Amino acid sequence: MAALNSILFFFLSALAVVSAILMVTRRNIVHGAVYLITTLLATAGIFLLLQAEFLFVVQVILYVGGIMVLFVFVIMLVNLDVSLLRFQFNGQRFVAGVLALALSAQVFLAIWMGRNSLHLPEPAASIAAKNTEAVGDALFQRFMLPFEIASILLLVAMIGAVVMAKRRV
Amino acid sequence: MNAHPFFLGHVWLIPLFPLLTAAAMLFIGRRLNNSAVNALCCGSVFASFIFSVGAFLQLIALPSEERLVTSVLFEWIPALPFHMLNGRLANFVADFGFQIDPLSCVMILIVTGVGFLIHVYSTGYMAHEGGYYRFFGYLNLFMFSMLILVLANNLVMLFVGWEGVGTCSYLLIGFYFHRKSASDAGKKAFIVNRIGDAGFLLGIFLTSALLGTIRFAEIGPALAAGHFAMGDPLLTAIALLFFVGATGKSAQIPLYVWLPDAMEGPTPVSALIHAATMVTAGVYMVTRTNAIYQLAPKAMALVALVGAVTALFAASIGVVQTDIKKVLAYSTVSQLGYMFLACGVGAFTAGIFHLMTHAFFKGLLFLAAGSVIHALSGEQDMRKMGALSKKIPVTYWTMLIATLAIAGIFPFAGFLSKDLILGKAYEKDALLWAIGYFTAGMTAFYMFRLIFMTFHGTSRVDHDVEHHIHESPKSMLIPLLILAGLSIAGGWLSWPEIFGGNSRFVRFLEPVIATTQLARPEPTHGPGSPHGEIYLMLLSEGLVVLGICFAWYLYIKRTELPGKIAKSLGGFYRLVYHKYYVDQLYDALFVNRAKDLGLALGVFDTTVINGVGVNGAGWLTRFISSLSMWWDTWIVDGSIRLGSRIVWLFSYPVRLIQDGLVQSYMLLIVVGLIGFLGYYFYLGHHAVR
Amino acid sequence: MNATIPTDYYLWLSLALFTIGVIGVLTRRNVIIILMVFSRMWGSVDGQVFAIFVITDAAAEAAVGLGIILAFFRNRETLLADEMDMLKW
Amino acid sequence: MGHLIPQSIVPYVIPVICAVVIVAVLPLLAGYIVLMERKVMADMQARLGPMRVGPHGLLQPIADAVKLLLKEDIIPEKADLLLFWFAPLLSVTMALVAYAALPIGPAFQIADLNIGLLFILAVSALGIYGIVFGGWASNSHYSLLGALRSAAQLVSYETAAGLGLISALLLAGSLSMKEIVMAQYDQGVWFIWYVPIGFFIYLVGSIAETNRAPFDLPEAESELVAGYMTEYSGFRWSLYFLAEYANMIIVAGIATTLFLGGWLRPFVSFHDHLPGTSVELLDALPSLLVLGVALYCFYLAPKQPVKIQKLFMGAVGGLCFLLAAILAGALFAPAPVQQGIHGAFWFMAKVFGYLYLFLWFRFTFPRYRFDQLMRLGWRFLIPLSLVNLITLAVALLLTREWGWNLRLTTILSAGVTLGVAALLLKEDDAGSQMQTADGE
Repeated sequence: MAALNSILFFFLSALAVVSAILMVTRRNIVHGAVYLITTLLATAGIFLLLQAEFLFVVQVILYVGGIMVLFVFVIMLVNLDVSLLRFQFNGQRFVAGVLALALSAQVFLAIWMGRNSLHLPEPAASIAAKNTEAVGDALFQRFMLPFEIASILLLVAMIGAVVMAKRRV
Repeated sequence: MNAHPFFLGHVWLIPLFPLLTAAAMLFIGRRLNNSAVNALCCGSVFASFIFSVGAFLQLIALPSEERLVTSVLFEWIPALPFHMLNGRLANFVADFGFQIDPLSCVMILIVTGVGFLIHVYSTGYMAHEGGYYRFFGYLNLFMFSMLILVLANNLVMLFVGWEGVGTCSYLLIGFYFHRKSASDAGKKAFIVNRIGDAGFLLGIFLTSALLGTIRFAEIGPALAAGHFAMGDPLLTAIALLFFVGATGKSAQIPLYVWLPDAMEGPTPVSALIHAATMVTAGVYMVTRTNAIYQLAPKAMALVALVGAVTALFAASIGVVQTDIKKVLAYSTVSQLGYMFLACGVGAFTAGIFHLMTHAFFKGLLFLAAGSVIHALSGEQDMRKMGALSKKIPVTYWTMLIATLAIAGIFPFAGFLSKDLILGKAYEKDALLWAIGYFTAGMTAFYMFRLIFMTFHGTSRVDHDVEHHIHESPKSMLIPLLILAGLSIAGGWLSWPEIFGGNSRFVRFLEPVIATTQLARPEPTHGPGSPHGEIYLMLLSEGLVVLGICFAWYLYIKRTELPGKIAKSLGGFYRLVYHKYYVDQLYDALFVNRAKDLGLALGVFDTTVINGVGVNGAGWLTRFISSLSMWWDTWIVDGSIRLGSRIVWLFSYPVRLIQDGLVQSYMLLIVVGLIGFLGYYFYLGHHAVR
Repeated sequence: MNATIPTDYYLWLSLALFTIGVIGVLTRRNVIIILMVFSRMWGSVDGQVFAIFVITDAAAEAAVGLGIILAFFRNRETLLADEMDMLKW
Repeated sequence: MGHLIPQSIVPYVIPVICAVVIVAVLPLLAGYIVLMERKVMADMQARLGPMRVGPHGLLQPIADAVKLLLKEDIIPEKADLLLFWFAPLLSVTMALVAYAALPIGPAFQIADLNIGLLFILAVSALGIYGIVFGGWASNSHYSLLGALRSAAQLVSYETAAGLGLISALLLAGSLSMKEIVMAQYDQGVWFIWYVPIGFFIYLVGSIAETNRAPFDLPEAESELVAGYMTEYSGFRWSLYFLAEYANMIIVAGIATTLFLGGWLRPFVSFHDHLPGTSVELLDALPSLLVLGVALYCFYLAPKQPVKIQKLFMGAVGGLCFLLAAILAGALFAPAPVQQGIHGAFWFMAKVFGYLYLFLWFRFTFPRYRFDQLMRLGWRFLIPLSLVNLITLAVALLLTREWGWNLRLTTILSAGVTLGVAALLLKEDDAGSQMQTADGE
């Protein structure tokens, strides 16, 4: 069981990282989207491993089933063969790479230094069994205000997207 | 005010009706069809006529001494204190008020009655003209102004009406504005009237300054209170100034020149404005202010003289005119002269009486002439008429009645009024009587010359016109018939006492004539007795018949004679034919001089005002502003530019960072993040220590 | 169960994905890629309720971002981020 | 046997068996649904349909499958090979994965997830990628347009259908498929009677999600040849085909579970027993029905024209007879076995009933135009489902807090929703007229 979990975790992690790298480097956007979907699914799998089933479903429905469909849709709407022929990286790539690595090195250092103090609490059995209800309770009681704010954010985003896409600017 | 009976209390409605329809015509008339225009305009005038009749009936129901009803709607020009000539303080107040007394009552009856008939006539006469609604709009506006004029209770209100009728006269003379002669005639009428109006206005000022009031009802008491002597020079001046105004409006020497030209207007206009109503405004005004005149005998003498001379002078021009309307125009001038003669000899009631009868028969004459012109498709030259009596019989008979009336045949209206004047003149001065007497003969001559040339003899009508000769429509003929009836019977209102009458009309007007008149000196010579009056009448009848016979002889019997006479008279004929060259004289003396003045002023404007004043000022401004500009450009702007340049220089490196690319901003975010984290590491490091 | 997998492993995974995301955002020229990578960066954070909010946020961001891209593409016919420089000055 | 199988694998044995059964049977089932479709179409068009291959065309699906597998596999020259290969696979995989949470009977379920419904929805939503990537990878305009239409349509109707499902969820109070069915058992009534409008919304939404007529715009043959499948042929094409029919069964299964009582028999609260036994009267219904079919087959067998067909028909009758015997025998087996077998029967019967609705609609309604489709989804179904949800929530509140009768409150809720629907239709009518006037 433990071994299976470990194997699954490493497999999914590797899948996520590799497809993330591939996504960033692919010339063809559609391929990039495919790899991103793969990454997201791998992440979802990790959520499932953590017994966060609801999160898994949300990840799949919203990210993969919703947001990425939108992305793919837009990609196909605006797909330009011309852009495939152009160089895919911008002028600041070397500086940017170095800086990004520096940043990640810092974060690495931070995590390394604090790794021993980090551990997830053991989930209570009741929560593990009824994950969805637990999430729902948390959302609608403790995080009620953030939830409402998020819904307003979504509304604003929806209006903004409609305006952006509809008006001839 | 409300105590008065209905019509007397609502006298202000009389001018209101035409005003409303005039406004309607001028604002929305374009959208109305002709029958709607007819209904509105004739209807409104008829309503005024009904109210006038009502007012008249209610007025004569009052006792004779109470026949003065004033209704002030509001105080138009509020009280302004000023010093009178005698140093006392007085208030200048002009009411928007109406006054109805026998005089204005007679006037409104004439104006609305004759006006209504002429309106009806116009619906036929103008039926095929363009600008139908505009014509009726002007006509109604004229009715309004004229009614204001005769109903006004003070001089300023009267002046408003006075100017209003002048304006409408101008508009209607120039009704065919696309014809240059018409618009010129309109302007001429307007400008000539201005001269008279200036005198009138001055008269009003002087009245106000001298008497402290401009209300008619208060002038008499003011005169009485002022203890003015007979022949007071200021009163004489006022009377003369008023008379200047009257000569303008009523076409007397020397300002008569506009009236013949005014015949350019449509014939109903000539009938209504330039025969029946407006031109008599001068007579009305003199009568209205008779209290002043009676204290200024010299002015009265001048009025009488001018009237008499004008009568003779105009009649002599009328003798040789060939345009049918011009003949009638000079005849009008001549008859107006009679009226002033009457006023001048103190017979104001006689003048008004003649005014009324003249309105009937001269209105009829013009309308009949219009009917003739209508029948001849617009022909006005009498030399191209003749033998029309059978073709247009109604017109012929009505016109003949009017001619008999104006010629003074017993018992037509003209005879009664004219003989009343002549009788009074004879009482006053034999010379004036002689002029009037001779003029009466000439009047008979030229009027019958008109009749004979138009209706009798051989036809000289153009061939292509001859086929179209037709009697006018009923809407034109019915007014003719009504006016013919009035021309016969209108004078009987004042049936002379010597014929067993009671001079009711003159008695009716008596209260208006100031009672302040001093005892007149006994006439040096005059009829003295009823028999004398009879003799005078017979004498004038004789002359009139002679004139008619003479006309018949010249224009029916021996048609070649007039040409020979004209040739034998030579220079004198030309002088008369060209109206004594008065127009040319005025042109040379005043009009061209005014034009010269205008040109000179124009030159002055271009050279001095424009050249030195405007351009010089402009140059100066430019010069100063160029200096200012230099300062602005180099000192003010320069300092700002320097500042901005410095800011620009310092901002340039910062600007390089902000290149508009999202990704480089994000790079900067990353740099910032690195810095933050590094700082925290640094802090942590020290904290550990 | 999850005790068998040390907690920091999740963090290492997150860090890796985050780094890849940062590099992608900073270096790719295609705006859609950039937007996609953005989603990736935030997706690397754990925590249930928090994650849900993050996903919500990502949805909103994607909607608006794609709207902007569509509008931009209509006007400029390009998707390259370094040709979008209208924010300058 | 215990020593042959490691202990850690034991919990996975039965699910794996179930999965294998499903993957094996599903293509066959899809083939026979196609046969059913053709037969229904023929019946509605007053003709016979396939009759040659096997008696009454009973072997037609086999023949079709063989034909498809043997066809030449054409790949367009400029296609994106990776995705062209990957897309149909993705499609069919996701369709099959969704079966993991579908309870075909109380016993026959791969995994009873506590988020079962969401799982099915999530996974079946991924099937869209198969269509979109397939359409894009074909490098053909027809395909791309079909794919885009499909994506837009799916996103639009997923919302409405999901909101329709939530109305049933409110009544069930759980996301687990099994518990939803049990909730209907406990309440003794199918949820369709409580939320008919929710069922209607889901019906329309599910038709649109599976790209079936009258919402089959992604593959409208008169406009786009075959939509995203234009460039596919042979085996890949049959995979898409399989995925479509699998998805139809999925949505039918979901509708069955949520609205039609899942594996429960009709009149589930009717418990009269056969006299003298513990067998319930209504439980005898399945075996009797199948027995009728068997007898009909035996009746038809001698009438077949060819001897082999006579034999085959007889064999079919025998099979049905055997099935009837099993169903009857199950009556006397232990309760779990009995419920498992009968539940599977009822579940499949309801699924086929639901699919019959699909077929019926397909041959009844003309195809929508794309803007009409979008308007129906966004301006009618979504507002309607939101209103339905809110009124239903109010109804439940009234029931739980004030003790009103649930029947009454749900009827009130449905009435209010219908009123709003009428209003929406009227508005929509005006809106569409305005739009026509705009010429947009």
